[in-house]
Amino acid sequence: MVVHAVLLIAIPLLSAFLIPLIRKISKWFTISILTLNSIFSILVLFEVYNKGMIYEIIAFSPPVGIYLAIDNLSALLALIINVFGAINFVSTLKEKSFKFHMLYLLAIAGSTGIVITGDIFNMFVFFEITAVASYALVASKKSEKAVEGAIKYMILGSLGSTFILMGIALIYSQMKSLNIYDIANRISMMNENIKWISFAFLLTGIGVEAELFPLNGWVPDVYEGASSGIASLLSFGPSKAAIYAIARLLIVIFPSMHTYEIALWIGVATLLMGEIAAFMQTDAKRMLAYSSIGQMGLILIAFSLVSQGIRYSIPASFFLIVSHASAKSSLFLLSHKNKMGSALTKYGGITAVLSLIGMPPLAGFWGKWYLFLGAASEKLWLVIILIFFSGIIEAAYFARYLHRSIGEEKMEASYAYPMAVLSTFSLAFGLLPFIYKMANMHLLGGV
Amino acid sequence: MNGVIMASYFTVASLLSIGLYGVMTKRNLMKIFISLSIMDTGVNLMLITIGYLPGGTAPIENANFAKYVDPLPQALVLTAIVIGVSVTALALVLLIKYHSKKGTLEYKGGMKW
Amino acid sequence: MVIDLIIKIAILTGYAIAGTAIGLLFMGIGRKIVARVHNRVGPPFYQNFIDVAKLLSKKTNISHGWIFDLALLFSISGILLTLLFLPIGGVKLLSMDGDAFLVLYLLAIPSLGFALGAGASGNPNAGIGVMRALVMLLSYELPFVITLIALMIYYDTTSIAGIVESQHSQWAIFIPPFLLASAVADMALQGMLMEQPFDIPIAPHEIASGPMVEFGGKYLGSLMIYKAISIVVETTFFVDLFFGGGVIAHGKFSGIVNFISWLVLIFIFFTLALLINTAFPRFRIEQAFKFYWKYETILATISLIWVYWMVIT
Amino acid sequence: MLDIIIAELLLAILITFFVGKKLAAIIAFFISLLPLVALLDWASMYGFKFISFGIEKSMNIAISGITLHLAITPLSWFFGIMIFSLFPAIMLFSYSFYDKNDGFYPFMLLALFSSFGILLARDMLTLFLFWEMMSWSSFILIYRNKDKEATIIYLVFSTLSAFLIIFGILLLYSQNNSLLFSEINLTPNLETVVAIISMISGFAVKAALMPLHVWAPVVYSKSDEPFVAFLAGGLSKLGYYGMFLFMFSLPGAKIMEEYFSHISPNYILAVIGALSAFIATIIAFMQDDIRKLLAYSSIGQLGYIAVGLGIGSQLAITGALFQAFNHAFFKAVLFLAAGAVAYRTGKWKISELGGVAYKMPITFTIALLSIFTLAAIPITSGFAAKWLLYEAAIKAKYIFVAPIMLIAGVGAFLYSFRILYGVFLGGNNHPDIKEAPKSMLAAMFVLVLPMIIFVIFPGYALDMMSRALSDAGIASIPHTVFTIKTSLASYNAIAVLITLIAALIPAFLIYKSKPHRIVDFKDNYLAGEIPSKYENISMHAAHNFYKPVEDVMKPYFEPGTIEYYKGIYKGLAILSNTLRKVYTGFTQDYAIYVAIFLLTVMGWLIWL
Amino acid sequence: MRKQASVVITVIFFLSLTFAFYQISSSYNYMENKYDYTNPINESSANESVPQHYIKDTKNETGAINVVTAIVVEYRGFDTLGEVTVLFTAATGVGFLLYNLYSRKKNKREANLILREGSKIVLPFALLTGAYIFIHGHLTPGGGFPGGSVIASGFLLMMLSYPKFFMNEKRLSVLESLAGITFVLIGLFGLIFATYFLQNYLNLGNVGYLISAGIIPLIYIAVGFKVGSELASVIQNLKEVQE
Repeated sequence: MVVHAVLLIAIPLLSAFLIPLIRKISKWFTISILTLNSIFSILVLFEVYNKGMIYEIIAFSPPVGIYLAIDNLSALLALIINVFGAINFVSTLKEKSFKFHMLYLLAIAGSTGIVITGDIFNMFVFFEITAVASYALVASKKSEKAVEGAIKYMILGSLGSTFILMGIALIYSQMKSLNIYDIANRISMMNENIKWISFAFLLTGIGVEAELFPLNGWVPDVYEGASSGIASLLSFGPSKAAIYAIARLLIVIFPSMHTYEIALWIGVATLLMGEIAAFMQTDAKRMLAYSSIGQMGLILIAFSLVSQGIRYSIPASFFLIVSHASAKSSLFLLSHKNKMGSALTKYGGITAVLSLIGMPPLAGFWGKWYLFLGAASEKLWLVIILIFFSGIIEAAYFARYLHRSIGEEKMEASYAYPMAVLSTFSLAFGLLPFIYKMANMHLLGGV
Repeated sequence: MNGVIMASYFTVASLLSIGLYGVMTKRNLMKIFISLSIMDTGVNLMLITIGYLPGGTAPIENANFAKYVDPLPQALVLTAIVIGVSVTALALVLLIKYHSKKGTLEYKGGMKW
Repeated sequence: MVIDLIIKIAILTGYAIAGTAIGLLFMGIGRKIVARVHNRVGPPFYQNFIDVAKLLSKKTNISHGWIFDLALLFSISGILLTLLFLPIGGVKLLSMDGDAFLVLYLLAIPSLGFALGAGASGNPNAGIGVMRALVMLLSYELPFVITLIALMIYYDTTSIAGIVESQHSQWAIFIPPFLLASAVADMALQGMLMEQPFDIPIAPHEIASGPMVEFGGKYLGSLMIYKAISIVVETTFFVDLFFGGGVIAHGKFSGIVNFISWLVLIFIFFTLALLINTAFPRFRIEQAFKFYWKYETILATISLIWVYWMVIT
Repeated sequence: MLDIIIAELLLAILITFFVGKKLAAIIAFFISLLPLVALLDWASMYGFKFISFGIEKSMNIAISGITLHLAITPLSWFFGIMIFSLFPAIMLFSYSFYDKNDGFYPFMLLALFSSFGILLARDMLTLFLFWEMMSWSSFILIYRNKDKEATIIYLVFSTLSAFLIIFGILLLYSQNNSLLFSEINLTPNLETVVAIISMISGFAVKAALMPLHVWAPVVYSKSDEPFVAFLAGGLSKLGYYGMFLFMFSLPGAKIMEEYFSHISPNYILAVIGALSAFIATIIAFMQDDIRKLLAYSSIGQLGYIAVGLGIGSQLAITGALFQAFNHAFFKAVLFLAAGAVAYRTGKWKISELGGVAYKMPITFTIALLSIFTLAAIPITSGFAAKWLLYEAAIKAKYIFVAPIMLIAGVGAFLYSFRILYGVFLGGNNHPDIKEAPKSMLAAMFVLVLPMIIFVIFPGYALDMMSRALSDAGIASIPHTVFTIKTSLASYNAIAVLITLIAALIPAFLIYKSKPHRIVDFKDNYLAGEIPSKYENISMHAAHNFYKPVEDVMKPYFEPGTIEYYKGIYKGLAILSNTLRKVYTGFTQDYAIYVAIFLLTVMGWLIWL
Repeated sequence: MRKQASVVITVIFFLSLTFAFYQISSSYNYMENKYDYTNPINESSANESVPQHYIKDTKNETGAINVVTAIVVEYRGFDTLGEVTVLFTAATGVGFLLYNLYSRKKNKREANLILREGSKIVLPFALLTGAYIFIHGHLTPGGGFPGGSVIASGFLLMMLSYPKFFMNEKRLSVLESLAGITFVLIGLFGLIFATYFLQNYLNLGNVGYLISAGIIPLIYIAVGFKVGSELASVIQNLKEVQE
């Protein structure tokens, strides 16, 4: 069977356009479309697993046209975004407005688009879809905090998207092309200074979405303000897509020692800042938000360790992304009431926390393990020690969090079940053997 | 280097700087969004400038002209403008919501740390 | 083979009986000496034999249950065991089968049993007494152990018999650091014998006779026997360590000579302890503890380092 | 066969997660026998044969692109026997201890499974993987008890331990490019030494060695006894197993001595061990909570093992293993006994307990035997172990280690008596309790058996240990069944035993010579006042028992180690509270950050 | 403090932008350069830059005269789909967020006569012009977006002049949806009838005539309707919350 990856985007867009016509059943329609999309994303993943990278041309072959380029990580992320999106949707079932469902679908479609597109301007467009949908979704909760968070998100996000566009313009001024692979192949022809300036603009712009320090001022407020389901969506959707976009930027377009180094230290700064700031948080969602920042830093560190070949870097980021997406989204769902009355939520929460801390055989362990191996092979002992330090802090506040969440009170089933299911993904990805082969494949045009 | 291009680049740099300055200093949320729009405009202008060719004309088949400007940036700008409009529309809605909750558009600090 | 064994058992039995007798005798003489220092007449020197016989023949004995009885069994058997593991007058007895550490730990058996019994009696005074006794044990052990280790390092053996043998040519006391060490150990001996100033665990004026408050009849009698043998054991331990077990002669009749010199030495140190006892007031338990862990330990450590320096150069 | 055992273990973990309490306990008990069966089967490689199923001695499992190498070695066999004997007994004990199945059995079995994995691991990743699995399964067991401090401190220290270990692994890996133990060549250079030290510290966390011990008293005193019995008896041994592996099986200790010519970290380890033994002992008898007392006692007793490893001579290592072996059993028994007492009385404070011995005589007897071993009363195997260590210290002329260690041994009497007096004797505060349930008694009895056996035959234990040491290239010390000989002295267990029995004869004669009358507990002499039978006065002096020593020693133990960790915590809190002020909440500031970030990245890259 | 810092940062930012533009201008290699495309997927343009390709081959490949339109709808049609979606998302978001803020107050000020009557006259022309613009997108400057905007501006005019002017929101959204669905379906038909998503499967027709350029006019009509209705609904939504 030929899998058309474009359906991953086309179907949710089509159904988002369709929803106003069928308002009454929009909930069930959305959930079935999400399920369908999840199945597609699984098919795409297997396609990538069996055949390697997928290129799917849209209308015209690049560089004059656009193509979708799906490597192992984007297949994984597409899977995560769609499958988690479907599961997480259960927690938002109480929302009656069909517009909410449209926005939800669009956010999913946009995030998927970011990761599977092979065109840098197209990526920008999908960034905007995701961002606009997220702004609206964040503000959808009827509270002052939500609006404030959304406004902050919007200001920084718009600034970021301006910078992205600026970077794209600078690249285009030199390369006369927008195709990522094409740019990557001819990057050496580029004027050095413009290359770095455009890299800086792109990194800054995408970094805002990817929650990098110090571009992440919006993160805690948004996660605190948004409702649990949306916070969960943000944690596995846009932010993961953005960090993957940075990986493409870093590894595919601008591979150089300097960019790796800069990414490494930004990653370390993000990690430390996030974890240290999370340490004294009293609000659960805010703490989780800071912890998310830290995890994003960890993922960025993993990407930046690529200079010795992808032997460790890509598997590390692969597992870290899975672990963080599944664990953090389930913890955000848990933060709805923060009570682990039933066994389901209790063990779900523990699994998530353990995966984040990096306990085997959960996905988080493999992520950290490869990360450490990569860092050790480059003899970055200082980085390793800093990661240890942040890991200990993480353990401290997560233990406190776990203790605080003890309670007899039970969460609604609409939160408890998705939460438990989401957290099991970190276990499943840690145990399934074929994942490793998946993790070890090459990035698009990457080293 | 063409004078038009130079002037255009100067405008771009000015617009971006003004916008950035506005975002960095203004407390009024409306003004911040206006600043962002200014920046957006700056980038759009920059795209156009990049595609500009001295003596070129609009890229529509025309027997009288042999020199066309780069069509791609124009297409990009079209997209960018629409995106800018959308974001602005949503921003206005958020500001309305903010105003209806707080009664002001001056941001005096809220959630922090 | 069998005859050897029988002879050995006979010797051991003899030593056990002799040890008991000597101990009781010493106690009697001790009481006399103390009385004389106090300018009293004092009881006859055989008074303790009479006491023991009287106590053991008492008709009604009050017990507080089977754990209480352990005190009797443990105190007598434990102290006898210890006695037999010490070389006496250069005769090695069983001490080749054990060493100084064993003796240190064996000394704890009777006291632990005793403490069990006292605890089982349910009398709070007994509990307090036991506590004090144990703290006292902890106190004097530290300096004592350090001097012991100094000896062990110097002679490169941990066996008491080995230490005694090594001192055939020269007693440890004549080596300068061990002079200091022996002074420390003698104060530790004072604590072991529970004489003043370290008699707070059993001081009758303080806590209604302390641990043995509930013991009567055969129990108290057995405790007296225990006390008697422990006097012999503890002074012998000291003499073995610093005076070569009193060994002065080698060759024919050396056994009897050495036995006598041993007897004289342990008597001297017992008397010394008694004299100190009469001359000093009583330490409170924490004072005793501080005394041992501060001054005594510092002195002992000096001697240990001195010895270590001598050994490595 | 081995894969079947592993599969059964995993299956049982799943099943016990869902079934009811009684069934879970029964399944857990039988499943926990499996590793023991495997170990007994493997015993044939030591020359003796109990059973023979022909279970493979090595096995490789491929998971997530990584091969886990498992194989049995003599050393892990020894540790395995020690640790896996505990599990069935603990499961037996918990049969009546718990009244519902709320996660104890599955995670206990998981801990069992991961301990099995740790012992069989032949490469560093496998070791670490199972190590972490054990960490978190025990974490969940602690978390069950809903104590805040224990939850946090255990997870933090587990993470610390994991990171120290993985740091060492990474250092070794970057040098050798292999994770297999058999392919690691240690060379005396800085990185190797740092790796070994880091790993030793990592394992020392689990081994509760000072100053990394602070989690132990908290966790031990806030968890269920059956689990703590495993924690103190088994988990801490695994920490020492790890140390042993990297110090002697891989010659880490030798490398360190080669690298540091003057004062080797090995010596420092010995000093730390001795200080740990000493300080923990002092702190132990100041405790009022019996679990805390036992926890500190554990720390102290485990310190001896560190001394043995630090001295590193054949004598010392044997002593260390012997001590580990003893400690596994007697500490497990003591915790179980404390659990049994608590099961009946519901109390932990020594000052509130008392007089239990008369109501629970079997528990008392079993506890008494273990306390004798704990206090190293001669003829018990506890004495043999400590004796070896003392001998080793004297022989190595460790003049600081030896006295500290010895006085810690004396200190053990003090807290041993504290337990005996405070819990079992003294006042009769619990007139209406019953003897512990039969399953508990059986569990404790099973665990006390090895102690009884090795009382008379320390030689057998030494046989086992010298075989365990054979692959580390350490010769066994000369011994027969009854006697142990060193170059300094010898110890003859049978002579002591026979003489003791002989000496008991006169004592028994005196005891039997006159009849005695057993009187009521309250019928005693209280400074002239005779309390009547029903007068309710406290007959218990266990409160502030060692007050004089406490008063003297307290100033020297202030502030405690935990205060320093709290200081670190406070420092971190201040850091956190300062650093997060970066997030001012003003988008203007955030925009400035964005601009600065942009310009910095730009400038940096153009500059380079 | 913040102000001074901002000034410094702005100046540095300005300078670095100037630097960047100087670099661009100094390495001015506009369109004359031949690029060696190494992309294995690339089939069409062997030795020319992308803009060159557009200018040379648009007519043959898409049948559109307006190269920008061809790029927007055909070459980079996926972008346009995204763009439409962004607008759609924003419109949805506006409707969604303002849902419970509506306050339909009656006493709104009437506009003056000139505006009222003028807008009545202008509206049909606006609609017509808009339709013209998007229908002729492939031939003349303009296209779906400008056309849609013009239509929306006509409605804006009506709203300004008649406070009670009210468009049926449901119908608007149906229109919006249908237009969007058309766009995606045209793309999907490309997948079915041709090989790729959004690929042209219709006859290119007579280049330069209205009925030509395959799917381009269709898409642009859809886009025009969509943009027009979306902007109108956004404006209406925003209007309705005014206090």
